[in-house]
Amino acid sequence: MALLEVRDLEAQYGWTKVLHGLSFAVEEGGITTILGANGAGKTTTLRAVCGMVKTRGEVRFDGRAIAGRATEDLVRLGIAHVPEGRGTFVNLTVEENLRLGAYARAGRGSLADDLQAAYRYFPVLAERKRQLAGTLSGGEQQMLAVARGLMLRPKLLLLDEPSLGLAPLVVREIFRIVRTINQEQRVSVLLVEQNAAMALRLADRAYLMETGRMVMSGSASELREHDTVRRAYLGY
Amino acid sequence: MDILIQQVVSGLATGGIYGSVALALVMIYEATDIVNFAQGQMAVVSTYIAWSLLNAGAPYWAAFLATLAISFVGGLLLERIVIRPVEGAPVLTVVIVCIGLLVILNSVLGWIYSYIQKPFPSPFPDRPIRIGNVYFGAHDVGALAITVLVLVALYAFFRFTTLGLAMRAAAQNPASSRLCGIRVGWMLAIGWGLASLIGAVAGMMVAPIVTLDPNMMAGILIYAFASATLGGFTSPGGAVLGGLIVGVIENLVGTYVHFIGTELKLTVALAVILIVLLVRPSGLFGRAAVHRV
Amino acid sequence: MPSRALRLGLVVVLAGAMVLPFVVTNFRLFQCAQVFIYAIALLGLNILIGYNGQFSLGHSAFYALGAYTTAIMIDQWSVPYGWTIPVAGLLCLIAGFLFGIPALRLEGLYLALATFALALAVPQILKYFEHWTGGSQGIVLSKPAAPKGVPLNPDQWLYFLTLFVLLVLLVLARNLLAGRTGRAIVAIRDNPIAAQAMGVNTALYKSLTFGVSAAYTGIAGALSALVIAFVAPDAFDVFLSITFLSGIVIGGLASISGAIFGALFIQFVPNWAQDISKAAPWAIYGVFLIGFMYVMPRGIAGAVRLGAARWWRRRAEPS
Amino acid sequence: MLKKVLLLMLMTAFGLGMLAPAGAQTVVGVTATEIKIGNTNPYSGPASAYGTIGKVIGAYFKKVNEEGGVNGRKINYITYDDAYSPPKAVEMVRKLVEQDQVAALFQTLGTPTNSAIHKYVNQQKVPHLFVATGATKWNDPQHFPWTMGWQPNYQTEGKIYAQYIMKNFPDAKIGILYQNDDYGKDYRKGLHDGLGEANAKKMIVMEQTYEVTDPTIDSQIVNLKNSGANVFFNVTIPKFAVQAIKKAHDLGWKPAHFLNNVSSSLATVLKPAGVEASRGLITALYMKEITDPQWKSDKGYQDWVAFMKKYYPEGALDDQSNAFGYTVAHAMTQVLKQCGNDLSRENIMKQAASLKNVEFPLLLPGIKVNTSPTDHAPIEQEQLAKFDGERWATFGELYDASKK
Amino acid sequence: MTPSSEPILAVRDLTIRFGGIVALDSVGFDVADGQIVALIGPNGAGKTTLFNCLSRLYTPDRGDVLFAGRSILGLGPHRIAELGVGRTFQNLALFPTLTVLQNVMIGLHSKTRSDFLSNALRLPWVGREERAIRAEAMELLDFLDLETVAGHPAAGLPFGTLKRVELGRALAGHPRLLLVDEPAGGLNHEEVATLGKLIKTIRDSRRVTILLVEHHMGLVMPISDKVVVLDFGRKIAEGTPAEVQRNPDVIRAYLGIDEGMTR
Repeated sequence: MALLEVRDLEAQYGWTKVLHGLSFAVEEGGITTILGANGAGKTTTLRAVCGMVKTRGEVRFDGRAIAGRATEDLVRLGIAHVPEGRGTFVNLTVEENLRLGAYARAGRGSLADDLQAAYRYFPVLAERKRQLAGTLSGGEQQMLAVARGLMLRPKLLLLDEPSLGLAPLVVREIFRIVRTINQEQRVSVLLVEQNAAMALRLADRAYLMETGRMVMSGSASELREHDTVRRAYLGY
Repeated sequence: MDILIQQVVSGLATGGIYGSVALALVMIYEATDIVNFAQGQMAVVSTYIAWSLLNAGAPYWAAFLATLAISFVGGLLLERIVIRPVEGAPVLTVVIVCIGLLVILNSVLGWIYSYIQKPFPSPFPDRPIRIGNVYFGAHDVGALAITVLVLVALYAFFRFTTLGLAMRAAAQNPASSRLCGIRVGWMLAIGWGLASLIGAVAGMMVAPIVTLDPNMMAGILIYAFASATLGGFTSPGGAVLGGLIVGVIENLVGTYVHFIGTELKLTVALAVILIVLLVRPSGLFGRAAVHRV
Repeated sequence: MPSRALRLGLVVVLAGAMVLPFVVTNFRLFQCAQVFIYAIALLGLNILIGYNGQFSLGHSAFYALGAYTTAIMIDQWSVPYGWTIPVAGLLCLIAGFLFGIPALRLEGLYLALATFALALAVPQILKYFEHWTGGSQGIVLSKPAAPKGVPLNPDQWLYFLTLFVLLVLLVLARNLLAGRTGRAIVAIRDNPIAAQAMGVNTALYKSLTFGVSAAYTGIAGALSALVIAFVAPDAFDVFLSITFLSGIVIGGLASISGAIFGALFIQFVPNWAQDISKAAPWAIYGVFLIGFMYVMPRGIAGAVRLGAARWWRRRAEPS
Repeated sequence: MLKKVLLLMLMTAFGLGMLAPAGAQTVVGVTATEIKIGNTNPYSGPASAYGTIGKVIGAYFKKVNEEGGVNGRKINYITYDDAYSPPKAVEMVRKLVEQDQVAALFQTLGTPTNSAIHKYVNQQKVPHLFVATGATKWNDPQHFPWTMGWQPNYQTEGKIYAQYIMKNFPDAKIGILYQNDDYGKDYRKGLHDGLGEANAKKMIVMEQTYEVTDPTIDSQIVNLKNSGANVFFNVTIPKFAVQAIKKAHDLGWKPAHFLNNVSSSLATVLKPAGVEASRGLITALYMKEITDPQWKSDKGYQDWVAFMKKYYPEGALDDQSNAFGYTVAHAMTQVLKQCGNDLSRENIMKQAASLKNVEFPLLLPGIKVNTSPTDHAPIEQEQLAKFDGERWATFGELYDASKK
Repeated sequence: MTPSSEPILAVRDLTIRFGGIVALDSVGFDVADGQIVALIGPNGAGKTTLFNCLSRLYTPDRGDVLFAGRSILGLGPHRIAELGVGRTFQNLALFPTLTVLQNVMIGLHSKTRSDFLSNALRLPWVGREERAIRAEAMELLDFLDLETVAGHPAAGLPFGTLKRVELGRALAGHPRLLLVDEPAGGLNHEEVATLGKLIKTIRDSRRVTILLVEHHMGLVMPISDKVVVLDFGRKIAEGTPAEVQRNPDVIRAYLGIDEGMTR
């Protein structure tokens, strides 16, 4: 069953239309990735799902229509969005950042347990928990951003370019953790990524996006074998 | 020596006033990221509310608490009604709206209550405390204590409560806060409510000293700005300390630097602040903004 | 934006401005001169805040410096008034530049508050140097008459004088902002570090911009001393700075026409406010302030620009 | 292209300038049924507390009009907001003179604002009557024949205290606290002049100033006390007067305390400062202090209260400004009455300058208004009074500045 | 391409501390004229800090930076562009309210000279200079395929496009040395290949030496003449791409054990 289902989604910034009737789905428990060239509208798609831009079309989450609802309400339904550029609170400590991640689910489950879990996935954060987030390196900030998303105990995790600006080793580390999380916590993941090789290896389902439309979809391995994708995204 | 101590003491008393208003300013800056020029005027409104309650025969502390409650709700509503339409507009637009609010409140108060100053009671004894040759106004001491109390309460609130944390987050990074499920608009409104509440405390502590009139806070607000700047706009404790420092410096300069005397005392106080800022551009206790390239 | 329509509009406005002095009363001319003066001051402030991103709540200080320069030169040394205007401008340029140097270290809020302190200190300082400034009594001047042979009464003459100065300064500002310097000024506002990396000497540019801005405001102050024929410390309190700030925000930040819209606002809206209610004119004024910001959060110039863009869009693609 | 157009327009402009109308009339602002009187007051801005004067005057003229007006004419009272700003005052006064064409200006308020229009109104030859400020310069008929003051000026009052001090405290050590503006400095100068150079040097041990924007004046009082002064000349506006009285008391400083007339209100100064602290204060009065219980049954006071209730119900009954405006409006009405049917500006000025021993209901008994072409200071008498814990008890003789 | 004997850029013993953390620890390397040199390393290794030292935004505690044989540490940051060092920024540092064209025109700031006075008076030569600036900026936009967005404000364009605008802006100053910080961010494989070609073209046709910070090995390896690897503020390797890829320290700290090439 699809956890997230998007049909005919349109969105615009000012006078420029960015999404032109987009449809896709994220399976429950799976990892879905959206590939696409620079400027294809991938980031906008995630923002549209979260109610951060004005949209038209249908978005269903967990069987409920959610299009047009406020971002903060969607978060309460269990959608955690780790935005491009990470969106850390640079003037708050690492632990405060994590506590904020759990803000919308206040009451459900123990905060301490979740902090423990986050620190287990990302041991480096435990070392830095009293430090201001602004003093972390890029990789650590990305980990913090993912960890903050996890604190929500989300059903769906939206990851926007987690590899951006990160060293290969760190990218692999983060992807490894995302997979672990997906398996251990049964969190579904929607991943937008330039690093197609990594993304396709991680995901079980993939979409290819061009100028605001989905032009191809299939299982990750299917796309990996596809000529166009190979040439443009994988380079062999 | 006595006069030095007496001047320091009276400087601390005046500085306590500056500090309490500065605290409200810093508070709203922390919680909403704007400097509210109407802050002082809101405090005056609160004080008039207290005055009306007292005049209607309410006992002091009942009126005090009622005023705090009314001020909190009032600040909250002001944000929701007046500020909300310009949420997301350029900072200066919000500043102008605050100035508009300032003149409206001032004018309406004058209209309702007239500009005649009104005596306002102090909850503390009238008789000064005398130690040696130095006199402490009982009200001054009490007011300072209450300011410190508010400060501690605030610190605890922002440091240890989830709501306090969420408010700080909302002010710093609204977009990310939304992604954490924080209702940013309401956080701002609560910030206004709290600042208004602190302003009410400041107003009720100031009014017995300077008497109540619609322009009561005009002069004080200037010093409060100076204090908050000196202490650092991001540090509530710094604001209070900044107030005390400004109060004392001003008195000592006025007393001991004769060619300046009292005529240029404000100018000197401002110059001191300017110098401090040049050495520490974010004030004594302020946090430097994080810059990343 | 079609520049032909714009130019035509400009010519019409200018023609109107030329004929105006002969069809309206002297009092109205006096008001117009005030508007021109405010427009000059706002233009200066807008260059600093709108274009360069440096906040100032202290421009009443430069306005005062300009006004007192003119007043003292005329009153104490009997200098012909015409000379005092460039001197006031120059003096404010230097003062602004010098103030701009320490201001470099301050950002946003702190700069605003440092300049606020300047505005607060100025009336006190003016009173302190009583020998020059006449203390709190101020200095009374004579209203300058038109030069011999020019058949204009003093109000008409001052109208043309202020209009002329405004036009010159408008053109200079437009030129400045349109070229290499203007781009650098805006670049500093948008991203100071990148501007530096492009070779912009941000320290120098910021200080110079501060100076230019102060010079504009100082010239406005000098003209106001002539038009009001009186200076006193009370005329230059921090409220004036706040009025200027309101003027540029209402008029429209980072726009040249915004200075004129803003000047019209700060000159006339308080008058309307008191026509509506004498009981609480400030309340009405406040409502105007807030109302304008609600309807036009980017100022009048911003709204005009948006409106024009919409109109052209609609005309361009009739659907 | 643009330049040519500009040049052409300039030339036409100058051409038109030749045709500009010239000439003026003499009887302005008067019709068969009304006379226009202009006023500016600070209804907004930092000095808006004084705005009530402009309002109570309006209320009084309304009363006059309801009672039939003056010599059959209604008073059309036009008042504008000057926000206590000199430029705004110039604008508004020009509007009154040029646009509204008022017959006379009356009770324009404030020293800086009136200074700004002083020259203009005299050039325009518009009566500029009973200006609401205590500065001395309004009484200068030789240079400014169209301007006339109203209340006793601050310098005179300072002199009164000086004389009293010299007589009663030959060994006085005087400490002065004054507001750092023309108001404070006038008082200070009056005291200095009254003492004479030698005495002033000997007696004055400390002078302290404050700014109207200062929140408190504690520091100044501490210094004054410490100077060893046994006479305290307190030149402060009500807000600071309360603080000064209280603080001196709190510090256990008990000098002979002279409080300027500006802050003589029982309700808003002495009572808030504390009756005990205020006992023994000395001030100079020319009006009945309306919150002083001794006037409760005074007819003038009762009439005023009745007037307030009927015509200006929102006005505060403990605000001396409302009594002030009421009284000065009386005087204006008196001038207009004296004018008869000749309401030319010249005659208005002439009549204003020929008030002879006129008494008004809220002036202290015995205080008479006198003017002449060489005397543009209507009220020059004052009487000292001491606060006895309940009321201002006048004592000594009436002091008359015009007789010195 | 024969690199001249004297390096155009020489970094000597560069050390900088922030608080207690040593961000750069005695780093030294040369960049020969006409080379493309890549600077790689984990996040937080000090690559951007090094860039900031080179463009004088930071002042090192120890060491020296020689550009064309001359120390630049005594110069203010704005003088660096005049000397002929251009740069781009990792997280974009464009002027958002200005158009793409204006952004690039500002890149010419260091090569032009009209000032406050001459601009305000619009002296005749200022007009000529202004036209020249515009023409050159347009030419650059053409070169970078950006002419369609010339009039668009920088804010709101896609990340990858903005990266190219930054490149154009940096090139406008006619740099002899170009510091490029993560140009491949937000690009897919095909786009990265194009970018690689572009960088080479820039080097060859504009005679610019290039120092590159990049994580994308697909970009770095094919085009670099030399690769310098930083880790925890120290240089751990330096050499040709092939040498560096084989270096065990580099693999451990940065590339990871397997599939070093993919990214």
